[in-house]
Parts: sequence; structure tokens; C-alpha cells
Amino acid sequence: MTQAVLEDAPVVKPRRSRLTGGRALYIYTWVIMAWLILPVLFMIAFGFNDTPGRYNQTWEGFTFKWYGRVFDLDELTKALVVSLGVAVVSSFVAGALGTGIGYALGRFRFRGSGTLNLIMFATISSPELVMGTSLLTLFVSVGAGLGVVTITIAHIMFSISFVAIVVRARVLTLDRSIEEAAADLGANAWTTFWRITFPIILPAVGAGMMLAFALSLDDFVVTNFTAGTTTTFPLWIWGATRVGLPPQVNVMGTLIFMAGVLLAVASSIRSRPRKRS
Amino acid sequence: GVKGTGTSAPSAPAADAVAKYWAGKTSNGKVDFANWPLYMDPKQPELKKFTAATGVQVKYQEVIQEMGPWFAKVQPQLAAGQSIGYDLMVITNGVQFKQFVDSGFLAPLDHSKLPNYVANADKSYAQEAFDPGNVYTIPWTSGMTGIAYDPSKITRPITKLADLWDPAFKGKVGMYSDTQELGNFGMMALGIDPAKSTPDDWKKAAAKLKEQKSAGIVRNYYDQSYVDALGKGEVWITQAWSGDIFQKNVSDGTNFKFVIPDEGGTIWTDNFAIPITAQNPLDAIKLMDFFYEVENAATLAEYINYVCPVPAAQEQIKKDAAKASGDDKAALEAVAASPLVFPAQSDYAKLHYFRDFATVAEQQEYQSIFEPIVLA
Amino acid sequence: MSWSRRVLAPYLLVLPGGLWLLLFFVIPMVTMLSLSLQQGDIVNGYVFTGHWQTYVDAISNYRVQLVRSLIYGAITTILLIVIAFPVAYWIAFYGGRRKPTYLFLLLLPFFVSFVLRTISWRQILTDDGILLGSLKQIHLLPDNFHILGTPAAVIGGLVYNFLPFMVLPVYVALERIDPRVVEAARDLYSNPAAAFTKVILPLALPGVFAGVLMTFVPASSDYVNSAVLGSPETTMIGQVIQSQFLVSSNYPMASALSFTLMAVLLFGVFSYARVLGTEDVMKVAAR
Amino acid sequence: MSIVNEDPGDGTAQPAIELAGVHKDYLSHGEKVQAVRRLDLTIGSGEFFSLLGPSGCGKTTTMRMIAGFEEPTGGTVFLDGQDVTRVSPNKRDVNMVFQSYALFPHLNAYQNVCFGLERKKVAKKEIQRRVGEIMEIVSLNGMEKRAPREMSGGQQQRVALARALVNRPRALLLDEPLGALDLKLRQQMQVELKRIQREVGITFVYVTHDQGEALTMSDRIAVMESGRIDQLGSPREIYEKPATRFVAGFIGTSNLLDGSIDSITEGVATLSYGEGERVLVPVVGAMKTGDTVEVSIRPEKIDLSQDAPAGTGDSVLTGVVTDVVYHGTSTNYTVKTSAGPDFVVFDQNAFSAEDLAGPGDRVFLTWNCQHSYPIGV
Amino acid sequence: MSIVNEDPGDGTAQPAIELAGVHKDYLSHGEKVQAVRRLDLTIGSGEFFSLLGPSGCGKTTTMRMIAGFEEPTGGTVFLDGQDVTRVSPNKRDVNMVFQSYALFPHLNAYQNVCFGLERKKVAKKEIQRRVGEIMEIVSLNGMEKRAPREMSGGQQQRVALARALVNRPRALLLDEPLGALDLKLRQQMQVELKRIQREVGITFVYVTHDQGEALTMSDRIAVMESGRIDQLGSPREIYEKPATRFVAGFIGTSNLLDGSIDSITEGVATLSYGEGERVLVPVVGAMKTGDTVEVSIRPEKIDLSQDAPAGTGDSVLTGVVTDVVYHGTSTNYTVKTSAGPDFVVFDQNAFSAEDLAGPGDRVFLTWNCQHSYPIGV
Ligand SMILES: Nc1ncnc2c1ncn2[C@@H]1O[C@H](COP(=O)(O)OP(=O)(O)OP(=O)(O)O)[C@@H](O)[C@H]1O
Ligand SMILES: Nc1ncnc2c1ncn2[C@@H]1O[C@H](COP(=O)(O)OP(=O)(O)OP(=O)(O)O)[C@@H](O)[C@H]1O
Ligand SMILES: NCCCCNCCCN
Ligand SMILES: [Mg+2]
Ligand SMILES: [Mg+2]
Repeated sequence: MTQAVLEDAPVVKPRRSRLTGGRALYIYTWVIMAWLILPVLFMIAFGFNDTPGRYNQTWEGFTFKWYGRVFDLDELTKALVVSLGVAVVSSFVAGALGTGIGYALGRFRFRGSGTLNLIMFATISSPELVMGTSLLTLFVSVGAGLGVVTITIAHIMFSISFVAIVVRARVLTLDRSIEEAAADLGANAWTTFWRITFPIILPAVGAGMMLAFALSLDDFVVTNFTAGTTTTFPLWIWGATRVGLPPQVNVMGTLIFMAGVLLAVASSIRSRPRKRS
Repeated sequence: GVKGTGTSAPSAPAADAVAKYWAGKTSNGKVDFANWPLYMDPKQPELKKFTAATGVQVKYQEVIQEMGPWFAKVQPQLAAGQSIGYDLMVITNGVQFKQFVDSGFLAPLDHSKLPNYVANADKSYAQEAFDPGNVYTIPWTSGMTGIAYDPSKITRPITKLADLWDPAFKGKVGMYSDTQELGNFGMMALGIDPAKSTPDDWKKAAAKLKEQKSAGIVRNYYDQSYVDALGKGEVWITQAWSGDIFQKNVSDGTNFKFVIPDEGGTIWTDNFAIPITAQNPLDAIKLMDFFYEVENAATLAEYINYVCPVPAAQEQIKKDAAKASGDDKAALEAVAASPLVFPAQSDYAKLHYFRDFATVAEQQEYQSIFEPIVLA
Repeated sequence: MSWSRRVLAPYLLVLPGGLWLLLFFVIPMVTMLSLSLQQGDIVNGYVFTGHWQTYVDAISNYRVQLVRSLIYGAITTILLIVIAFPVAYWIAFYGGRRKPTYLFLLLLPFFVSFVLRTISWRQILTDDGILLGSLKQIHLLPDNFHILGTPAAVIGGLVYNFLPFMVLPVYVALERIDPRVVEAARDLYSNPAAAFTKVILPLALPGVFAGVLMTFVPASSDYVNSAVLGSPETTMIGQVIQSQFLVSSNYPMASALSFTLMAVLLFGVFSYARVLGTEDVMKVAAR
Repeated sequence: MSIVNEDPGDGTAQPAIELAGVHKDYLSHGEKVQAVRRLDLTIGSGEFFSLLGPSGCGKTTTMRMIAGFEEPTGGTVFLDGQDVTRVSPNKRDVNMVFQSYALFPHLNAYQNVCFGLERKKVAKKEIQRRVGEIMEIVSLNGMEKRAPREMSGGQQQRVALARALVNRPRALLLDEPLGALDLKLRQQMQVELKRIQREVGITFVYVTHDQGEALTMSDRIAVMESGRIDQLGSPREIYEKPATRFVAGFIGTSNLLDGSIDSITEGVATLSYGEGERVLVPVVGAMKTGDTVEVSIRPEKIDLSQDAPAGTGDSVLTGVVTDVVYHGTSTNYTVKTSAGPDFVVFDQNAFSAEDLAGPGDRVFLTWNCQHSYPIGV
Repeated sequence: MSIVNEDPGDGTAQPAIELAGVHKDYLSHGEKVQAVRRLDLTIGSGEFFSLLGPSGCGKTTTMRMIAGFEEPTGGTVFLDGQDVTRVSPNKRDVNMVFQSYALFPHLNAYQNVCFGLERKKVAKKEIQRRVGEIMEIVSLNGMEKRAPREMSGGQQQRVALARALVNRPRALLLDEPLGALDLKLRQQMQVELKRIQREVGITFVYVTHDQGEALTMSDRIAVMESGRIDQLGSPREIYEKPATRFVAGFIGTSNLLDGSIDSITEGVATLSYGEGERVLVPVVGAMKTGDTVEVSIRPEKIDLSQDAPAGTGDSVLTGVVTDVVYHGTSTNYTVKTSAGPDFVVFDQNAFSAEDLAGPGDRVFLTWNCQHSYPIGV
């Protein structure tokens, strides 16, 4: 019966919802984005899990209590402090050393620049694992104990090249005549660098340092080999998984995540090109 | 190259070593204590009591999951003569125990500072092959390695080692990544006593284990994280340490079972040791001795359900049970009666000891046979 | 600025950073090479004996893991290209003013620690967890079904973790394409498909190459994904190396394995970079 | 030689391109931008047709609608009499030369030029023949293997041209093809382009904002302003008879003067200013005494002299020279007139080597009635 | 108003800039490139001096040696009579305006202009006064707070100018300061620059490759070619009396004709071609009968007519018109002469609205003897 009724209904020409290339890609992109964010949402959600025991595995109800107790676990807090400290120090040191290299490579032609380029390329493309293990063998063979210092040394090492590349890219596009103009207007080399060059490349230096900061904060592999008994945030998490992650980890992860988001949003707002009038 | 600091000759420190080490050591009122997870009531009642009694602050961390990684982690610092951040650690007899001793990484113990130990410890521990006379270590607890399983997933009772090879549990079987724990089960499954095994036996056991692995039966090789895997349903049946499962059931309300298989389990001892570079050895040794007070040994055993090195604690637990009521009472009575906590002589008959390696070469041969099972 | 200072300037600028790289990258590599040829044990120390046998043992014992790692790395890289290209394409050509926003959204998850993200996946995918557990409860899946522990889980984790390192360089290459070049192709009788294969794809290739460089090496040498999401059947060479170092304290074997891995990967990378020119690759890498 | 239009149009043939009521609106930040407003345009076969106008007036948009990259908001585009409004670019028989050339950077010159023919599946042999031929026309023989980045701006430009021409399209659309070149090269390429167009005989639709370029190259010019055509005609018409003030100002230099008509005699209106100063304007349309008119006088039409003019048949204004600039071919004088605006006068440096006057000199400006062009009547 | 040179030069004052035998070699891929070859040059105080020449001729290198960015391979640079050859740029009392402006992007207009004075430790008050003054001169009042990227090309250009001028240098060096501007803005800025130079009275050394710009702005021009000065003189000298074939071709359009002298009468040499065709050339230097000379005739000097010329005092050539191009202000004819080369003739569209001839017409070209300029004698 229904069939007949349907067939008697006036024929409406079906509007073919044709998926154009752009639309299909649009949907696809959002699916990928959803996939990317899924574990993060999961992590954030379980920071609100009212779990009683050691294992934050199944959903037990909503609570804010872990936010209140975020610093209850001394060792976790300490690990986070170590991570942040190492990240700050290594981003500054790598920022300074990388800027030196990046500026020199972008500005001058000099003997040995080829070798330097090669080494930088090697540091970027060699497996983290190998960097970590080779540093470990070095530290072991000179009898240096492992700890915060060795972690920081390692983080600076793998960050330098990234800073240098970012800075060099900026210096290469820096109009040489701007520095000449400064000299022309009576500035010596020192003044020219600090008053003109440095402020201009500062955004690149900042970007490089932020990259170094992020690389350091997130690093697990190299840190794992150079840490000894010192624990960083990722290492603590790694160790904690053996027995179950406390919800505080989710809370801290969420807070770091939010800080990163805020930082990125703020910097993108600041760097938005101002309108020409 | 890497310079080891130890001598290849086993233990036996110079006569005046103890005096030399302890000379001039003072108490600093704090102690950093590294232990395994599931080895103390999370509320740490004994430590609180210790602090209240002595004023010494204890920082307790469950950072040891397996002996290999622990040794590898602290070795560079100890070799460099640096503090590892811990004054006290709990290490198992086995390959790395010997490495610690041979490398000279452990402080010799001054037994005059261990009156409770001298008074209350089971005397047989002083005869253990890995540290005769308790020169460097005294026991924390002993324990057995057996099989744990989830009865909600496996309905038939598990009784044999062969159950770990049962294709019915394909992808749901957990084994230890520690080569000795793993190798022991391989050998016992073939009826070999690990303590008296030969390299030939090792190869046979390795083959048996490889068979288990290549059939896809083994889900993974675990360190302490096997408990988590069992809890998540990742494994249904697994090698397990005796007290862990009891604690897991208590804290998470699970209902897992632990059995010593018919063919036998293994017995091992986890030991207190003071790393040679410890900052607060005096406080550490004080804490060690504290656990040999009968009441403290009793409460610890009541919670962790591992073999208690203080025989007198059994009576103490019975006394505690008498004071308690209801479920608690039953539980405490069960602990006092448990062969896992106070094994009788007959129970020991069913248990096998770990193989002691006389030479480095022997130990390396063992490793090279079993390592590839875990890694390759 | 005096003449001599002008000549010295680049060296002075490069010195501290260069020294750092020398001390903590080049020398460790050499040390590791030497260690791989030493013999001994952790207690009694090691001596250099030029013992090549370690390499032979390393390769014969762990050949399977090495090859597996390269295969996982390759599969990961190929999947990354397939997954990342359309995303990068859509952002580059349809993103309009919002391009930075979309890129930012793509990078968002990476503010969360690598380890934490991977563990989060483990929790999502765990056998009786939120996903599989529910499906098992309604009997849509057999009781012993699992994703964790399978090669799919490990490769999935690798793909997930390295996705931005493919999207970004491909995006950069696509973004640089003058849209008028695409229009020119259309103008010259290309239908959309021909415009894509004849113009867009070839022009995006350098970006794809850079993406391959930035994902193949870390994916092949990774051990976290396999350790967290894998099983004995998925053991990768990174796990073996990490375990030789951090479990067995077998430094010569670990070094020999590291060096073998690095040699294999760097050989690939350098011959690859030769074709492309390191400059180009580094430029893209800098984004 | 004509390599296209093998059946040559006989003049009565239908127009190559026709736009009928074409308009295009964009949405920009939610606001409607009328880029092109109801354009009607017919471009003949073989014509060199220029679209001239300031930035943003809609030239590119118009071109892109012809090429098929934009769909008009309304109206119809005809190519060869066929409605192609909704036909995609790859199916239109016109080709475009982009301002930035838009060469395929991954292909060499030869491969770039082949591209269209290959898409059309022309036989290999035939492709070779035609590409060879066109490379000769644009003088690029021997450059076939070069990548675009290995060529100079002018050479790239010619590759772009060849790439389009080789397809023998019905029309070639060129969007500021010389915009990126420097002065010298630009002049050289203008000559070259014109030669090529003559040689191949294809309709050229040419966009530029350079009036000099449009004047020298085009058969017809459409001057556009904010989406509309202000005037359409031959270069001479546009230059000498600007329809609007905008056209007068945009094309070359113009002296513009307002005035009211004092009298009209024999088709000539007289505008009086000071003593003995008057401007004569031919009467156009319904001009009558008392009307205010705006008159455009081109600087090269004006005669500058320090002596009072003898005859009375011409326009006369007086003023003081404020600036004299030597330009080589001519000398330019700026004269502050009593009538009001500053006048610019060009004097070709033909015979005299000396200037006609110096700054501060009082001068008379005279010009023939026919060169006073009343605007917008 | 003259804000610099407070003790104004009296003409006999020493030159602002002097280059004595300056040359500069570069090493490029191991090969020596002679960028500038033994240059001798004197630039007077307050002069507007242009360096004109094709790309790569050494203009920028010369400027940079004056500014101190390059050390000459040999020779001496004097500023105000003092040898500054080895003095670093920050200690030279000249300032440069760069082609790309080289404004400090992180400083606003005011801070950009201050920069030089701050380096010289001029008092705050004084800085304020002088910057205020100069901002007025370049018409940038009210723009002080703007960052460079918030200004138009022309405005940026003026900031660059002000930044240099405010230091009251002995000379201002401008390297193609208008190169990046579009046509309209460029013309506007030419007028502006000239005005400013007059106002401040500072020596300008101006580099351009645009001959029109050089002709209209300069007091003197040096035309350079591959590192050498070909000719140095006033715009009129350079245009009307080109010293070399290169100068004749580079500055404007020139008709060049070779011929041998048939006879010399009263200081006029006659070169005969066909029947009734001859070119009269004023005798310069040691020209004598039988010599071969090269003669340059500017296109605007030539009279084109379809009728045979009446007089006999002029040069006459015959030919056939091949091309007529309408340029608005003038019409350009290309004539294939019987004497050989193609001639270009400019005819100002002054009175006639019609062309003098069309393609294919046989025409007579006549010009006055004084406009035949023998080259390089
Ligand atoms: N895609 C678009 N979205 C919104 N507005 C547009 C778009 N394209 C062009 N416009 C606007 O339409 C108008 C005409 O633009 P068009 O590009 O046709 O100008 P044009 O004459 O080619 O200018 P130019 O000489 O600068 O190239 C301008 O106001 C422009 O801003
Ligand atoms: N740093 C350098 N190294 C090598 N050769 C150089 C260098 N600078 C300039 N040259 C060469 O010196 C010659 C003169 O260059 P210069 O820049 O002075 O020319 P220019 O007249 O300013 O040209 P343009 O009009 O293109 O700016 C050129 O052949 C150029 O290639
Ligand atoms: N939960 C504590 C387990 C301690 C196990 N240690 C013994 C390891 C034997 N290899
Ligand atoms: Mg346009
Ligand atoms: Mg130059």
C-alpha cells in the first residue's frame, strides 16, 4: 500500500546533492582534524573523572576535584618543574647559539659553512634515539653523572639547528641595505646589530626559541637516555603508566595544552599584519 | 670505553670496609627510599609511624619496575661516584644484584646499627647464596612468582604452567620481560629446575618460549605493568608476583586469582640496600631496622601479602586479628595462615630458586639466549 | 668595523654553537662508533678491540626488527602522504583567509606531550575500554578481539604522531603554487584531473620529499609507539636499542645497533638529499 | 604569414568575442563589490583590442569572464557566436597570457609550449612542427631546454606567448603581459608583440594600465572606469576626443578649462576671459550661449610665444612661465594662465635649439579652434 | 630656503665629491669582473648630478664607493677635498637613499628620521627641531607615528629622503630611488625630488637607468657604459651632441647614418647618396674630404613631406614609409631610406589632425645642417 501511495505522489526531480571536490575535501579535512583531536579530548575528559583508585580507566562521574589537587603529587609537580626549567634554559641557550649560527650563515660566506650546514642537517635528520644513545655513551665514558645538566645539554644540542634554520631563513630575506643604511647614518657595527638587525630578526629568534621550548618540553626519547634518575614530565608519565596514570596527569596535560593554545593564539593575533592606511 | 668500578671477584669486602664506610656519617633527618609499586599500603602507615618516632622524613617513591632498567638507570651515576637521589632501594636477587655488588655500588652494612634485624629476622636469610652473611643487604620481603588470571574471562581453574601455552588464550597471555623470570618458567614447564640448569637447558627453554611467542599466544612481555594489563583486560592470564594480585583486588575491587602452578613456582627475595653514594645512610639504616620491629613487619605483611622475613610477625598478626572484627578479622586470619606469607617447610619444597651465575661470561650467555625472546 | 673583524665575525658568531654541536653531537657519534667496537661488560668496563663480531651478532639477532622498522616506517610514510596531501591541499587552495587557523587546528593536539597522546590512544583502544569494551558488551566483537598489540595499532600511532610533519611541508609546497599556474593549465585544455596530475602534483613533489625526510627517519627509529601500542610481534629496532642500553646495559651491542640503524637511515637520507639539495630540504624543514 | 584563421575572416564574419549585458559582483567581507557592470562589447576577428583603465576598474575580471575563470553574475559571453557563458575554461577556444606569465616552473620552455597541444592529443609529429614554428616566430629557437627560472623576463614573456599562440586560439587574452618588465624591455616587447599579432592574425584582447602602450598598439581601445566602459574607439578618437573628463585626464596630459559661452558664430563658440583673451570651441550638439562648458586642450596643440599673436582666428590666453623642463625630443613649459589653471605646453625641439621662453616670462598661448575639445557634450 | 651649506659655496669652493682614478674589480667565480674602470669625476657643490647607464654598467658600484660600502681596488675618493678612501661609511658625511628605501621596519617614520642624528648624539631638542623641519619639507607632517609598512610607496620614499636629508650631509646619494614606483607615482616624485633638492640646496648624486628621468632632472649627466664614463655634460649636450654611438642610442632615439665626405664648403661637409640626396654636416675638428663619418640625427628634427623640398640648404633623403604609429602627442613614422638604414621621424601632432603620409608612400626627409651631429670626432 505504502508503495503505491509513494508512487502516486508527484515526481519531484531529486536535487542531486553533488559532492564537489571542494566540499568532499572540506569534510575530509574535518574528519582528520577530529581524529587528531580525539585523544586530546579523551585526556581532557578523564581529568574530570571522579575515579577512586589508582587507575583512571573507566568513567566514574564528573568532578573538578583533580584540579584542586593538581599539585598533590610531589614527584609529578617536581617533574613538571624540571621540564619547564630545562625548557626555559635550553630555549634561551639554544636561542642564543642558534641565532649566532643562523645569522652567520645567512649573512656571511665563510670557509666551513658547508660543513656546518652538513652537521646541522645531520642533527635534524638523525634519529632521536641515536642522538640520545650517543650522548649517553659520551656521558658514560667521561664519567659524567646524568641529570638535569645532561638533559639540558642534550636539549640545547638538538634545538640549535632548528633555531639556526629559522633565523637564517629570516636573515636571508633581510634586505642587506637596511644594515647598510644604518652604517650610512653613522651607526657602528655593534649599534647596527643591536638597534637594527636584532629587533628585525627578533620575531624569527622568538619563533626559534618557542620551537626549542616546545621540542624540549615534549622530548621523551633523548631525555630518557640522558636523565639518569632525574624525572621530567614525559618521563614521569612514562613511568607512571606501569601502574596507572593518576588524574593529575590529565589535568596537567590539559593545562599545558591550554597554555600552548593561548600562546599560539596570542602570537598569531600579535603578528597579524596591521592594515595599511 | 666504559670503566666498571667493580672487581670481578665476588663480594667479600676488606675487613675494615664497614668501619671505614660508616665513620663520620651523621643523621640528616631525612631519607629517600626507592621501592617497587604495590609494596606498601598507599597511605604509608609504617613510614608515618617511623617519622613520628624518629623525626626522620621519608620520601618514598615507587620507581623500580624491573631490575634491568633500574641498574642501567643508576649505573652511570654510581660509576661516576654521584648520588642517585636515593638512600635506600629495594633490589631483587639475580643478575643485577650481582652487578651492584661486583661494581661496588652497595654500602656494607653495619650490623650493630640493626638490632631489630639481629633479634627478629629469620636466620635462614643470612645463608642466602646471593649475599651470605647479609654483608650488603637485608630482606625487605620474599615472594613467589606464579600465575594470575581473571576468572571472569577464564572459567576453568588454572593449575598448570601449560595453561600459559594454551592456544585458547591466544593474545591474552602475559609473560615477564625479565629474562630470569621468563627463563625460569620456560625451564619449569619442561621440568627443569632453574637453580641447577645448564646452558643446554636454557636453549631448550628458549625454544619452548619461542614456540609460545610465535604462536601469538603472548600478548606482551611485562615488567610491573602486568598488573595494569590484567586490570584492563589486556591479558587474561599472566606470570605474576604473589602479593600483587592480593593488593590489586583490595584496592580496585577486582577478583583476580593467584596460583602457584602444580609444577612449582619460584621464590626470590627483594632486599634493602644502601647505594654507596647515599647522602643519608644513617637514616636509611635506621629505617631498615625499623621494619624489623615485629609490629611493623606484621602490618606490612598484612597489607602486601608477601613473605615476611620476621617469623614473630605471624603471632602478631593473629593478635591483630583477634582485636579486629568482621571482614577485617577474617582477612587478617587468612594472612596469618597464608602459605604465601608464612610458607611452611613443605611449601618451600614446591618452590624453585633462581640460578646464580658464577661468572660474567655465564651470565652473558644466559642473557644472549633469552634476550632475543623478549626483544626479537 | 675593521677589515680583520669583518673577516672574523662569522667565525665568532658560529663558534659557541658550532662547538656545542661538535662536543655534543659529533664527538658522541664518534664515541659511540668506538664503543660499538669494544668488548667487556658493564661491571668490569670495556676495551677497544675492533670487535666487528658485535655488528654481525646485532644484524643476525635483530635483522627482523630492523627490517620491520624500515617497513613500518615506509608504510607510515606512504599512509602519511595519502592522508596528509588532501588536507594540505584543501587548506592551501580553499583555506582562504583562514589558512593560519586551520593549520593551527591541525597542530593543536601537538601541544600535548607526545607520550601522553600515545598513552591516550592506548586508553581509547584498550581491549575492554571505552571503544572496544562497549562493542564487546553488545557482542559486536568477539571477546578476545584486540587492536592494541597489532601492527595496525603501532602504524596507526606512528601515522597519528607524525601527521603534522607531513602536512606542513606539503602545505608549504602547495601554498607556493601560483594559482594562476593552475588556471593556465585549465586554460590550456586541462580538465581538473589533468591540471592536478600535470601541474599541481609535480609542483608539490618537493614538499612531499621533505615530508618523507621528516617522517621516515623518526618513524623508523621510534620505539614509543610500539612500546605503548604494540606487542612482541611489532617490536621495532628502537625498542631493541633502548632495551640494550637501558635494560641490559649492553653498550657495545646497543651502539652497534644504533650505528647500523643510523647508517641505513642516513644513507637513505643523504642520497635522497643529494637529489634534492640539502638547502631545499632544510628550508622546508624550517617551517 | 598567418598560421591561424586558415579560412580568413572576410570582415563580415561574426565577431570573435561578444559580451552582452555581462556583469559580475563579488562578495567581499559580506559586501557586494560590483567589479563589472553591464558590459556590452563586440570584438572583431583579428582585431588588436585594448582594455585600458586604472587599477581595480574591472579589466582583469572582464578578461577572466571571457577565458571562463569567472562565471558572470549576469549576461552572456559569446565566442564565435556561441554562448559559452557556462563552458569551462578548458573547453574554450581562447587562450590567456598572464601578467606573471604563470609558466609551469617544473617544465622547460619546450614542454611549456607543448602543454596545450598535448592536452588536446595532437599527434607528436604535428606538435613538433607547430612548436618549432611558433618558437621561431617568438625568436626562442635554441632556448627550448631552458627552465623558466633560467630565462630573462622578456624570454619568459615570449614563452608565455608561444604557449598560448601555438594552440591557434580564436582569440588571445593578454592581461598586462608587459607589466613586470622594465622600461627598455617593455618598449622592445611592445614592438615584438605587435609584429607577432600581425604575423599570426589572431584577435588580441589586451589589458594594460599604461596609456602609451594602449595608444601605440591597439586598433581599438575601451577605456574603463569602475566597472564601466567610459569610451570606446580608435586611439586617435580617444586621445583627441575624450568623451569624459576622466578619459581626458587618464589618456595623456590634458589642459582642462571651464568657461561659459559668450557668443556663437558660424558653429564656433567663444569663451572670453581677460582683455584680449578668448577660447574658441567648435559647437557640438546643443551648445548655446550662456552654457558652461569644459574644454580640453592637448599640450602639443598649443603654440607658445613671447609676442602677441597676429591673427584673430585662434584661441588666445596669456600667462607667466613657471617651469621649463627639457625632455630631449620636446621642451615642456608650465604656464600659470590669467584664466585660472596652469597650462602645460609641449614644444617639439625640432629646429630651434633655444627655449621659447624662460621662467618668469610673460607669454601668449594660442591654438586652433579645432583643438579645443568640449568634453562630455 | 637652504637648510644646509650654511656657508654657501661661492662656485669657486672645492667640489663636493671627487673621484680620482677610481676603479673596482670583483672576483666572481674566480674571474675578475671590472665593475668600474679608472673613473675621474668631479661633482660640484649643490649640483644635481646623474649617473645614467644600462644595467651592470657600474653605477651602483660607483655610488657605494662614494658612500664607503666598497673599498676601491685603486684610486682615491675625496669628499670636500679630504681623502676618505679608507674611511668607513658611518664616518662619511654623505648619506644614501636606497632603491628599496631600506627603512627600518621596526621603527616609525619619526624614529627612522631621528636615527642618524641620535647616532651623532645631537641634543634631543635640536633633533626635534630638525626632524620637524624636514618632515615639513617632504610633506610628511602627521605621518610621524606610522610604521613603514603602513605607508604608501611614495610616502616611504619621502621618509627615506628625510632620513638622509636631516643629517645635512655634504651630498646625498640616490640609487634609483624611484625604481620601485609605478609610472604615475614616479612622475609625481620626480617633480617632488627636484623641488626638494632646490629647497635644501644639497648636492644630489642620482643613479637611474631611465634616460627621460635623467634628462628632466639633472644639472649634469654622466653616461656610463661597462665601467667607464662615455660622456659627461648637461642634458642638452648629451642629447643633442652624443659623443658616442652608444650614447646616441641610449639617450632617446637616434637615426644613425654612415657616409664619406664628398666635399667641404664653408664649414659644412656634404655626404652624397642617391640622386638629389645629400646630408649636410657641420665640420667638427679635423674632418676632411674622403673621411668616413657617422652622423646622428634626432627623429624630431626631421621634416617629413610627400613633396620635394624647395630650398637647397638642408639635408635631403628619400624613402618609403613602412610604419605609422600614433602616439597621441606625436606620430612616429618609420621610413626605409634609399641611403640604407631605417629612419624614424617624430611629428608632433600640433595642428594637423591628419598623418603626413601613410605606409607605402614615397617621402622626402629634410633637416637642417646643424642637426646632423657627427659622432665621436
Ligand atoms: N575574488 C574577488 N573577490 C572580491 N572582490 C574582487 C575579486 N576579484 C576582484 N575583485 C574586485 O573587483 C574589482 C575589479 O577587479 P579587477 O581585478 O578586475 O581590476 P583590474 O582592472 O584588473 O585592476 P588592476 O589594474 O589592479 O589589475 C576590484 O575592486 C577588486 O577589488
Ligand atoms: N659583489 C659583487 N661581486 C661580483 N660582481 C659584482 C658584485 N657587485 C657588482 N658586481 C658586478 O659589477 C658590475 C657592475 O655592477 P653594478 O651593480 O655597479 O651595476 P649597476 O650599474 O648598478 O646596474 P643596475 O642598473 O642593474 O643596478 C656588474 O657586472 C655586476 O655583475
Ligand atoms: N609489587 C612488588 C613486586 C616486586 C617484585 N620483585 C621481584 C622481582 C623478581 N624478579
Ligand atoms: Mg588586473
Ligand atoms: Mg644598481
